[in-house]
Amino acid sequence: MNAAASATAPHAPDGASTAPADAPATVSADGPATGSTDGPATGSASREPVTSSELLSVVASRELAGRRTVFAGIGLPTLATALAQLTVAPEVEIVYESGVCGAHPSHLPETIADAVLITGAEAVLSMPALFGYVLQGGHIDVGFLGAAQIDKWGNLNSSVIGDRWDRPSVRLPGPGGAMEVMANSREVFVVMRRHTPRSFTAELDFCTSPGPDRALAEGIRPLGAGVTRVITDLGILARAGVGEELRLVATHPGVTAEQVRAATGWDLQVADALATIEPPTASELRLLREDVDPGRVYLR
Amino acid sequence: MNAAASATAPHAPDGASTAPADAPATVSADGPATGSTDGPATGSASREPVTSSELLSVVASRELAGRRTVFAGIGLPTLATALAQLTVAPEVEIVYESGVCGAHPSHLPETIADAVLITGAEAVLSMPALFGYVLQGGHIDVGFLGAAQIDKWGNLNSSVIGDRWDRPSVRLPGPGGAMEVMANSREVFVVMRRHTPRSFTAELDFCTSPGPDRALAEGIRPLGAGVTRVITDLGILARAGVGEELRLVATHPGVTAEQVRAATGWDLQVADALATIEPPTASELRLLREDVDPGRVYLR
Amino acid sequence: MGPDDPAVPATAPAPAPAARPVADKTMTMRDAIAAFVHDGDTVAIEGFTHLIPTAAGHEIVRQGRRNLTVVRMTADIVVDQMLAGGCVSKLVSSFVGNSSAGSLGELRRRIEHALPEPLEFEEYSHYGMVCRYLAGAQRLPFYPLRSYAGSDLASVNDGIRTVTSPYPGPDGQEERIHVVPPVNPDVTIVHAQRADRAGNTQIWGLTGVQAEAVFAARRAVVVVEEVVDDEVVRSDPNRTVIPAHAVDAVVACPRGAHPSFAQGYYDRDNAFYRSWSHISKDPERLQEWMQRWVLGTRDHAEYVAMLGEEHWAGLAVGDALSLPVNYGRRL
Amino acid sequence: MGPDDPAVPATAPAPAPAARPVADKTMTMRDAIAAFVHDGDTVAIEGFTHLIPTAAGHEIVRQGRRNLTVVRMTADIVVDQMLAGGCVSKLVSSFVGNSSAGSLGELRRRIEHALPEPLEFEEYSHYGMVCRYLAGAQRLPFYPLRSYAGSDLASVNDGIRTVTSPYPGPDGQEERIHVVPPVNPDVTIVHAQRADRAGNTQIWGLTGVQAEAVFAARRAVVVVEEVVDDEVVRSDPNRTVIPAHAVDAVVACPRGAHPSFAQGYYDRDNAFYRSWSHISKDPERLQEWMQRWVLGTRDHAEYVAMLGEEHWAGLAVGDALSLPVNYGRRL
Repeated sequence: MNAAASATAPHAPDGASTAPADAPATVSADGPATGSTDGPATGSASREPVTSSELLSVVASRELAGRRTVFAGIGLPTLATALAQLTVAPEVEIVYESGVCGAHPSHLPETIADAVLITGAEAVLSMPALFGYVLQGGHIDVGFLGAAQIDKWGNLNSSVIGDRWDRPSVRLPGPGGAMEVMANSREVFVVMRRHTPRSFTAELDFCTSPGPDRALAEGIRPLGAGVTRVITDLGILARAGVGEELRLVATHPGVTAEQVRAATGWDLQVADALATIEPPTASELRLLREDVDPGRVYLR
Repeated sequence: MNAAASATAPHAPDGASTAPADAPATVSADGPATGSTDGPATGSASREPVTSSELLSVVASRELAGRRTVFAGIGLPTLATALAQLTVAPEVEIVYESGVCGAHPSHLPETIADAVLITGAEAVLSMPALFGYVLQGGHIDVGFLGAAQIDKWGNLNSSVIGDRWDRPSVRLPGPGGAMEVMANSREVFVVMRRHTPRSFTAELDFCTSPGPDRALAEGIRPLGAGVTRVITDLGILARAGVGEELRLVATHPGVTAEQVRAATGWDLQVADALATIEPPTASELRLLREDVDPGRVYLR
Repeated sequence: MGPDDPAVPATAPAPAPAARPVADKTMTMRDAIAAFVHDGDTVAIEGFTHLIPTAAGHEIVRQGRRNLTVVRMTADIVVDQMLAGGCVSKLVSSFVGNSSAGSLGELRRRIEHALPEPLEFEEYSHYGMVCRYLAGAQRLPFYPLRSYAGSDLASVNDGIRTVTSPYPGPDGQEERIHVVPPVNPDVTIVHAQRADRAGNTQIWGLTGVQAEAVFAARRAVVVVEEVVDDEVVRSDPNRTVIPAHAVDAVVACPRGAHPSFAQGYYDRDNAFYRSWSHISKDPERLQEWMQRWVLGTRDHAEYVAMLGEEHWAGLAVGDALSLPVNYGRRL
Repeated sequence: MGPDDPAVPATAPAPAPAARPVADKTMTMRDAIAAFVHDGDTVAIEGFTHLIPTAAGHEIVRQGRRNLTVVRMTADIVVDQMLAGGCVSKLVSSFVGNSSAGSLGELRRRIEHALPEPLEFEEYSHYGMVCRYLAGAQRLPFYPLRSYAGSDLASVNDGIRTVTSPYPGPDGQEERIHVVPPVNPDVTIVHAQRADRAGNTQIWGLTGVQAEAVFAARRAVVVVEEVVDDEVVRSDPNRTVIPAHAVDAVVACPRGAHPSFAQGYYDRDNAFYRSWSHISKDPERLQEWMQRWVLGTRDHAEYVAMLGEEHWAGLAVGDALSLPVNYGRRL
């Protein structure tokens, strides 16, 4: 908890594992959810066309409304969280896997362990404290993860491509802390730059970071809801929690449901009220380009 | 390990739980073990009669020869260790239950948490590190303990006097960290100011801190040998480890084995080669009175 | 590295995003206790000899809380006072005594004679308590430790159990180890030297089990000698023992750890510790003391004033400053 | 407290006992690796992105150690170099990659193609590795954690098992939890900003799992940017992450963490990280690199010199000093 207003809500885990069932905050079906009154990007700072990185950052940032603690890596999740701090979630805090809480960097960080994240930070925790007390302790609202493959239950593969774990065709970096983020965050957002049937697959080559459905099949209930949002270059998939598949709930302007289904390796369900994602507003783009990443380190 | 010379000896636990079987270092049977060539106290600083506290401190200090890490409370164990640093064990280090390692206090500390132990110390550890990594991790050679009652196996009671734990006639402070010191130190020294049948008892009212024999009866083998030395106002009891009773191995000058047996609540075994404890030397007394505790805070 | 390696364009330094707004969690002691400590709650009060949150305990007495379960490794003077205040029906502890200075009169009457009423007591060893906080902080169902084998404590405390390791022991045989259950207090109260308004809490000297006790709790109140500017905390992030997101209230209460000490702020009042055994031995005298020093004071500032400046001068400490370390700045 | 309480004579301040002699554990890197790393040993090398003991890894390569089991959470460039040096037959890790900058060529060849020979690989998650060190440091037979349920990792790693809690779960039913076994390396090597000659080691910025890795080990080598006077360490005992009694050797090796960084000393060499994916992709180029920068240098000082002052100037950092805290002095 980092807001006085939340003083009456428990901050320790209490076994609840349901994700908010509300619709993504970024879609235009029910009008813009960002509270912004300006229209699509037209301002001077936003004359350049919107890049894919910008699009994904903006869409992800809107999904952080109401969240307080985010476990994120460097790159799009950091941009999204920084933008959310300036728009829909002023008090949201990033906790980095390296142990940094409340960073106030002088420069845009290049890694989760960048020296500029440490100097001027509010706290730096050891690994046992970070993983044990903060993450497993249940203090993270949203964990951001990426993966080489995702299936319809939100299970993730970041280990190997190929049939055999011990002799893969491609050895990927492996679990890192992703398994812990999945098991212990209230919910997980996945950002995938390219929505393809190879990455959105019916069957993972290897399940590195299982969602709660797989855990429950072993009789173990994790804290969180698993993946609740997948944000891609085509649209947004969502699920509320245990027992639900990822469904297509929104597409970017000009993208059809059939396009997304064709780019998905399983028989993707589509929400009845499929929405169109509101494009980045001029204000969002200005903040992203001028305040968050003016050097265009990650917006390339 | 805090000496370069010991670099080849493992410092992590390896399951060994035998205590040194050598005789106490303080007895005169085989000549003085302190290497001191001066005789009994006769110097100017040592004209006053030897007090019981001084006697116990000196005897305990000699037992620390060859030891490196001591887990000790304030009082006689601290005096004994400080004297040992000046005599038989120059590199011995006290680790305090409060988490202080390598203290360099400006004043004699009054508690294990005294502010003067912290200022200028080499390290201050959290409780999880102190109890988990240092103590349970197996880094302590000798733990000093006291108790209200001790039995012939070196089991200790510091909880209650009376038949019922939940309605005792006297409620004592309880286990504190004594149980952990007993289970995890290589060996334990007990200093008892008064050797009486009530405290040296055939049956404890309550076993707070069990020696390894009781643990083994439950099928669990602790790291250490349990109590290997009991130093009292009458003499020294010793045992080598699992399966052995405490035996009387030495008495203070003028004390007979029968006196000690009469002051002991069980049928105390007496070593064949019962020794007489060498009285404090002039050098030991001078160091104790002039360097270790000149304010006579604990030597009263 | 070196001219033969492919050059990668250096990323240009970029100004950081604007600082996010900081939540202000500062409250008065009265408001914090009113908001976060309720009748029947499980209240952890930690601080191992150092930084004992006495002033918070006194405010709990002033507000007349009842039926509390107090969790505290070293149940010492503040617990005896809360018992005397009638606040506590159950105690979970590993050491019940007035430090090394003597006895706790009220506690002993409650346990030895059930006077004025029985006290439910759950006893662990120090490390057992540490492990309960560790399990609570880490959301574990149990925590293993190498204590309790052969101890009578396990026979009077059903919370102490065993687990068989799924790995063979050093001798190739099955290995059993004792475990303790997690503790998740409704609220943990700790005292610290300083925090910022958001709750980033810095402690030096003995840090005990404070971080674990806070992380194990549903809510946490941090009482501090001083609330400092954000920049003070941020000049040394490794000094932050408890991060803001684990803290619900920050209470400025100078000298609030008396008679214990705050490293670098004031020394331990050893004379008071010694006197407590006498005060608490006689129930009437104890109640007079409570009336005068706790119920008779509006808040801790009054208690501090009543002790008098001369008394505080005797506990004053000089300076021994840490040498700075360089966190570095990107050029 | 107050005039109505029994006065207890204040104990007179007494000078402290003479300081005990301090063991000097400083050694050269060459001597430390020769003494503490042997063929076939299990060697933990920790440092999470920050303070990676690269220079120690290079010296292991120079001395031609063989059949090592390397334990390291983030198996990154230093591991790829030790693999290329032919030192490693088994790897225990939770992340095998060149940070976020790309791939480890040698590691991928070993795993994907068994070239030039197979690599035994034991894989855990980050927290699984942390817990293995925690179990090792605490001499526990296992450590429980809430990971692995439903993961395929458990099916390819027999070390990941489950235990049934002896307490009922939140739903009143039996609760199972995964556990990992302890790791007790023959030697742990870490890099730190500074230590005193006895081994009291101070780290700031990211402290990772260094303390646990050291306490879990049979022996420990601490490599530091500088060996400092005892007084520097003692001015701030809370900064000591590893106490002397857990350390066997102290090696002064400035810039020994390159290409990683030492907070306050030098910055991360991001360009080198990016270049490594290219260097290591081609086995011949990799061996040339090893020949030139590791086998072709006598020690780390030569490696540092070969990089050149201009290179180091690009990694220089400015000052951002911590504000001091007062530890207090008895008056």
